[in-house]
Amino acid sequence: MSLLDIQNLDVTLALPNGPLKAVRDVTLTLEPGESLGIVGESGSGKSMTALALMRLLPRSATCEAEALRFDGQELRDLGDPAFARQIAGPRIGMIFQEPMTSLNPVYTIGRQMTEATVARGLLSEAEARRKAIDLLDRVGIPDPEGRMNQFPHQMSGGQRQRVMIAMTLMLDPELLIADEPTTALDVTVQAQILDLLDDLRRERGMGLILISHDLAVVAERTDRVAVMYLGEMVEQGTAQEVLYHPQHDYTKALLAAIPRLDGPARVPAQEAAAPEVEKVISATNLCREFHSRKGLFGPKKTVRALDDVSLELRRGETLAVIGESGSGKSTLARILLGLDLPDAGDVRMLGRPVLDLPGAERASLVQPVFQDPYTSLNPRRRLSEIISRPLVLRGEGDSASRLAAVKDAMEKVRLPGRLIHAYPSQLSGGQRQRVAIARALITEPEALICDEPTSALDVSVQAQILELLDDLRAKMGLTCLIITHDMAVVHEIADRVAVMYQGRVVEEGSASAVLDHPSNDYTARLLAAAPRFGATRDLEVVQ
Amino acid sequence: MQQFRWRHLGAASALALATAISPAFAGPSDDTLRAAMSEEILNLDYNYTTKREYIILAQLTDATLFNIDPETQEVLPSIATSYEFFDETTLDVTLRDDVKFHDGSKLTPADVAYTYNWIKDERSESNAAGVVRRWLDTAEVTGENTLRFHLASVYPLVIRDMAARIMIRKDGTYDAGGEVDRDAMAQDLIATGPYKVASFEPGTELVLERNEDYFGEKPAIGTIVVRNIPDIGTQQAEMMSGGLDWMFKVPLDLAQSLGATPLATHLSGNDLRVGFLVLDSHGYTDPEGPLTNVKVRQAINHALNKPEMAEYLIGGSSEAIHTACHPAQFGCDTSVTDYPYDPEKARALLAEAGYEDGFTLPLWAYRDKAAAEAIAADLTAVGIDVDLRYVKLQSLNQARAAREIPAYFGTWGSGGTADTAAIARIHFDMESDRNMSGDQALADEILSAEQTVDQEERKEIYSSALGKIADEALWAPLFTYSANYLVSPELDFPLDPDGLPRLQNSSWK
Amino acid sequence: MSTTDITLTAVEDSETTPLTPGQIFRQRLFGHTGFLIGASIILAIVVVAIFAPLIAPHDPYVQSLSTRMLPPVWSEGGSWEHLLGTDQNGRDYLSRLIYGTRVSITIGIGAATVGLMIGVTLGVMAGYFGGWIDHAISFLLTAQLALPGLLLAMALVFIIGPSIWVVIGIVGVLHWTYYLVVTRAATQRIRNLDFVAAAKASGASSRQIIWHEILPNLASSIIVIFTFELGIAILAESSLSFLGVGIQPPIPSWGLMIAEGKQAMFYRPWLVVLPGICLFLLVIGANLMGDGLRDITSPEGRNE
Amino acid sequence: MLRYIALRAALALAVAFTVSLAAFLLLNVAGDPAQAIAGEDATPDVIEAIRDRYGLDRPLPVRYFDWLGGVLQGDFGTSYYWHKPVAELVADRADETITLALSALSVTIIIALPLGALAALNPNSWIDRFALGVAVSAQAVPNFWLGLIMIILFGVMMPIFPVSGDSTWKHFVLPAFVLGASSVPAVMRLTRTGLIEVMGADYIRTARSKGFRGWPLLRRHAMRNALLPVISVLAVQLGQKFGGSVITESIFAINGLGRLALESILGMDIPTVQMLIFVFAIVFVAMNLLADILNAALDPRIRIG
Repeated sequence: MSLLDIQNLDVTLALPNGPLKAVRDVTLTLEPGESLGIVGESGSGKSMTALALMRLLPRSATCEAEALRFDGQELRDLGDPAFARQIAGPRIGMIFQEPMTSLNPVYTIGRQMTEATVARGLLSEAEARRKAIDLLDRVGIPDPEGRMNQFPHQMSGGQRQRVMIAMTLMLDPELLIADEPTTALDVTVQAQILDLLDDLRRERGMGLILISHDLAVVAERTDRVAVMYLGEMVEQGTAQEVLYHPQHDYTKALLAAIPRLDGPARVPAQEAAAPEVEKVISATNLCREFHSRKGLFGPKKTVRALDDVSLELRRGETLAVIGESGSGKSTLARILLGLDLPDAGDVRMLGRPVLDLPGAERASLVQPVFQDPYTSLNPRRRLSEIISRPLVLRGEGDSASRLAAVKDAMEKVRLPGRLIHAYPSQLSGGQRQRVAIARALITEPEALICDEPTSALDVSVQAQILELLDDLRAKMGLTCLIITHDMAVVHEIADRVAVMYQGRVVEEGSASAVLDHPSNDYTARLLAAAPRFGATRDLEVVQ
Repeated sequence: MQQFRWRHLGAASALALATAISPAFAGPSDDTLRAAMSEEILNLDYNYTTKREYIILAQLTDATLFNIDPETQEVLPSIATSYEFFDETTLDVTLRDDVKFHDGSKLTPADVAYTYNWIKDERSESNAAGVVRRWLDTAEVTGENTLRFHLASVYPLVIRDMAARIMIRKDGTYDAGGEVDRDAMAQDLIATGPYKVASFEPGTELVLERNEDYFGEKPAIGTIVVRNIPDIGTQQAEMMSGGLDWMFKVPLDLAQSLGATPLATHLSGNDLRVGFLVLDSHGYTDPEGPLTNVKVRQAINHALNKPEMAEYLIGGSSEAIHTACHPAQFGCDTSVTDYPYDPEKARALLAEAGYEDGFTLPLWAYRDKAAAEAIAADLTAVGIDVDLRYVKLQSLNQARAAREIPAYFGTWGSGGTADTAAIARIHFDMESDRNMSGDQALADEILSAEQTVDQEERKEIYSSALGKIADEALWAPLFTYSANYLVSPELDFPLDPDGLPRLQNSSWK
Repeated sequence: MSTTDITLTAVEDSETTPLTPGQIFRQRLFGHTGFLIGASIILAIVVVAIFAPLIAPHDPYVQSLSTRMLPPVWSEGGSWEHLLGTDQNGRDYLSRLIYGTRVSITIGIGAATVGLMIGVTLGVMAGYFGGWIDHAISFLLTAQLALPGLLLAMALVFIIGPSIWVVIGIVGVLHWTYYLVVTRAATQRIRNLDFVAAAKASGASSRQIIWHEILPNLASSIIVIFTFELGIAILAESSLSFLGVGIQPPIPSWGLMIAEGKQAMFYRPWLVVLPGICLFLLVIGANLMGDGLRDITSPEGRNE
Repeated sequence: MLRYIALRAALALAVAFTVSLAAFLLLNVAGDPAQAIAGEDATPDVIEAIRDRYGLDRPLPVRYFDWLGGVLQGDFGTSYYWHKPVAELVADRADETITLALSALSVTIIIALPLGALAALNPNSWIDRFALGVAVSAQAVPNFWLGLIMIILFGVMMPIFPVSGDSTWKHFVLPAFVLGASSVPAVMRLTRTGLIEVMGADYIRTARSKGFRGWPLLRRHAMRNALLPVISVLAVQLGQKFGGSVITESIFAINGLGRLALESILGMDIPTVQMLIFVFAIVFVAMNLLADILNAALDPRIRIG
């Protein structure tokens, strides 16, 4: 008898402008101890399915199903209090995407871990505390005893996710649902959490549902994979079947869109980087420190964001800067753009120090493209105003010439003309990022500095944007500096790469050299965490 | 939890709603008269205060050398039995021998001499200093219960001042041991009057008890409690719920309405206070201004419907006046020119003066808002566009001192003295900023009326001076005030013609 | 990189483009009952204020002392001549109430605008530049809250003289703190967003950024505060007039009318109750509008 | 911690001195103190007597620095009316204002917190509409008008409560209600939005996934987070209420700091006004500091950082 048996599940959301069927006729089964991956882009209804099972849907949502059986018991017969007492927690556990906000900020870890078991009278206070410490140790939290009376904000994202897992295991559930558990974490931490989940599943013979938007990551770690698109279950099968001979066109397109290390290599722009090639931007011995106060009354704390960083961006090349959160790559980008001043060292654009460049002139040399499409465009302005703003600031041309320039830029970034008077709130994430690029190009800058331009986008949309950047670079001879945390993206588009770790450049060189035989072990760990489709799951780290 | 501790403290007090209490009944049952005053009572020593409330309290706590009969204006004996002018500038006074202070000590001529000499002394800074310095040289004890006053100049109102202004204190009260303490009697007053201070909480409540060994006729009521209640609305509520027996300075409408109910009786006695407009005839604010033209001033007088204002806005015994003094004051000659209410004549006069389409007149006022608005409306009706500036008293006085005011609605109570000198001098003396006519001859004439003791001569001087004021229309006299009181039905409170409330004469019905 | 034949962009270009923010705003505006009630009350009062001379049965300034303090028509002694009776100077009470709308509305709008000018400028300056400017402005904020409004009002009325403009100025100067606090926080949030960094990168000066990028995004929250301040300013004027340092007679102001009626409130309660109800209606209208606007402009909206 | 408090204390003093200087200038401009003290029927010589008794004829800077010198030695001068040290005057009247402030605050809490919580827990229900109705109408009622109506209703028609004075606790019921009611809307709205926000937070979803529902969920997880913003607003409002409400205290004849402020301003009692402003500034800043400390006590993110 299957652990979980969902037949024809429908979830409809009552939105202001009419009802929306988020989940359409989904059928799903899971055997005890089996792990199932559910993959889909945002809006595909993958999370809704899990929330429907756990009765955590928002107030305005309604859900019907022919069958919702768990371990043979029909869940729909249970009233809400009965479901809360018997199922939610002891039988089915769930962990969520945002570790930063999933723990109650005002209570200690210890209290949040033990309260469920003690409230249900399963364990006494002391027993619960001992169990919590064991579980924390099992999930890899150093000094679990000390952590018990710490608060969530004193731990990193990865540690908090581990605490979430330990907390759910306190009630020994038979099924664990993980809703995009690692999306918000760094690549290296991501791998560790997924491995931990897999080990715990085998150890406890627990069912596991792993929901993610990243097909590659899921396929490597689950027995079966289901692909969802616009609320429907378009494909279901073993990981091997789905990865190597997908049936549904959407799955094929999805697979093609994922950047991967073993994909076709990039044709380098020009092999021989002649020494006298012009340096568009050169930065030497940059240092930058930030001072922050720990708490209202705590002592001052200084963080060294950049520690003696030197870097050059040569005309026509695409330089990738890779590093995890806290490596200082964004601070570097802001300094190169002239938005922030370094404590030490200097930045030169085409040989001239950035300090003496007036704003308007600097704008024609370098332009930014930012990560989050939702905050990079002024919500109160129309597209035409946004894209033409740099020209207005430079006082160049009149309204007619500017309109023409806007239309031209929109074509370059493949945006439909009719959107010229639209507002950002009417565009999708991908379209907004294209507007940001159009804005950057309108002044024909020498170089573009893109701070993680695609990491906030869905995989399919990311592929289009990377392809667009590559075309523009080829057609306009554009020089690009792209900041990313994904080695596969580096492989696909970069000529040269610089690896940053804790404010220092630990490795620099041509993309092919660094990717094939990394000299620094941090780079190696980054490479290992990036997905490779060719190999099977038991891939060793190339040393 | 810790931070909610102070919440429980407050909750207890707010939650107990149920118990109904019966209001503490004043009145005959406990022989206590509860009076309300909106002004805060802060200092019991009338030598160092001026406000009307303090005059009323001084009637209860203090006795003076003489008393003036409010009906006949005749001098009556009080602490002093008799007086005699040895010559024009020497006055001999004989005292009673049985007057005791509230602390039981016997009053001696030395106390009286000390009090007068102290007030005259530079160091006193007493509010009564101005009055005493005008006529006193020195006071000396001449016998076991007689003393002699050496006067610096001839002054007709010496006895009147002694009766109304100077309160007798024990010898050495203010400068015992050489160290000056002007507030010696502010809180625990020791005086000779019919009531003595039982307890005093400044700004809240004053309790007076009958002085059993008072030399004069003992008052009927045993205890008087004076409560400070600033808000007239709240005073009404207390009166209606029986918490009060006596209210004064009551607005007319309120007095009439509450008086009509069985809860209180409305009494209205006359008051020496008069209301008037002072016009800048000299042209301090604008040398060629309209007010310098007598016709304009006369037009203003004609424009004002004084009888209606007196009857409807002030009510009680208030009546329209045309003299720069209160008709009940000695020397106030009511035969001077009058400008009866005649808007047509007012417009004609304005036209003659060349102001057919009128002019703007900033008019300042600090009390009786209804009357001020009525004046403004009457003037507007004849074409004078009034910019009414209704401000606090001190702001008006400051602006007047800075000569910024062309016309203001003023009132004067003459401190209860029924003599034209008490109003004429201050308003027409050359140094006073209330004098907007700047007429030196008029000032000298008025001053001369205070330098002779011959009442007939004083009368003639005042008639000619007041005649000139009326002819020149330096003022626009308006009306006399009426004092409105609200008393509890059980209280019998006699009213005197000089408008001064004498609580000591009240009794239960 | 091989591009598959299925162009995924098809998902992107769906024909039905969603509504513009303006359309959404209007749609939710007319759907919000609270806002509609409030707006209709305010509209009615503004109409009364504008057409006061036509509506009012008598000239509010004409006095007749002989017919003063008449009760309203429904209680004995009242006459149809003066529907709501007459005041202390015999002026028609209903006309004064009607003309009172003019005072309250002008003061409400005027003071709220003055407050807006001061509060928003300081708020944006403090939020955008931070540093010592922020400290100086928060010092000013604390000092303003500590200074009793009554004192300022009394002094200004005396120095400049009592006109409606002075009262508007006083009430405005006393009520800019709410604007400051909200705009400062919003500016600090917007200042760190990427589109401001992009504008800076394209050479925009601070002034241009504030004017072009930040202020438009503050517009909705400023409108919400303005409607609330409208109510607060009207109450403030009535309190000042109640204490005698606000509107000067003979101009009819509801606060002043309550103060004048206070003395005879036990026998002629309508002198206090009627202006109170007018004040209450006007301010509740402004508050309902403010609440409605806030629900509509706040991202999650009220019904989610 | 101490550094932070020292900074706040310095701010309080700086504000107190600036505002007292402003008040000194405003008062002297708005009228002549000697005239105010002398009263209506004072003859010029009486006014002169008062003027030199209090040294009011000296130039403004001299008078201010003379006062300032006194303050530095802790002597705030004597009141022109009460003839006793101002510090003593303020101290006597402080207890009435504190009692009024605390009971007004408890009225606000008793009405606003439950109403706000109920409105948040069942949005768009009749309770929610009712709560909004109360907030909107309470905000629209002029303070002084409510006071008068209370006097008419409870003072005279149904004499349950005394109408004026401040001797027994019963005297504080009506004024506390009037003063408390005026701050109900702000606190209720804050509680409501605070609780709605918290109920939508991720950690509440986590708690629900562990089987917590209804009251235990509210008590164990939502309550403390939702109360954080409310606590600081209440502390600031208490600060304002300690300043005494000018109107409520004069209508109900409560001998508090509010009424003292009104009378000393109208009566030009300059030393009292300056002392009051000093007290208001310091109390106000102290209440803000208390709000910060309470927040730190309740929220580890602020305390430990």
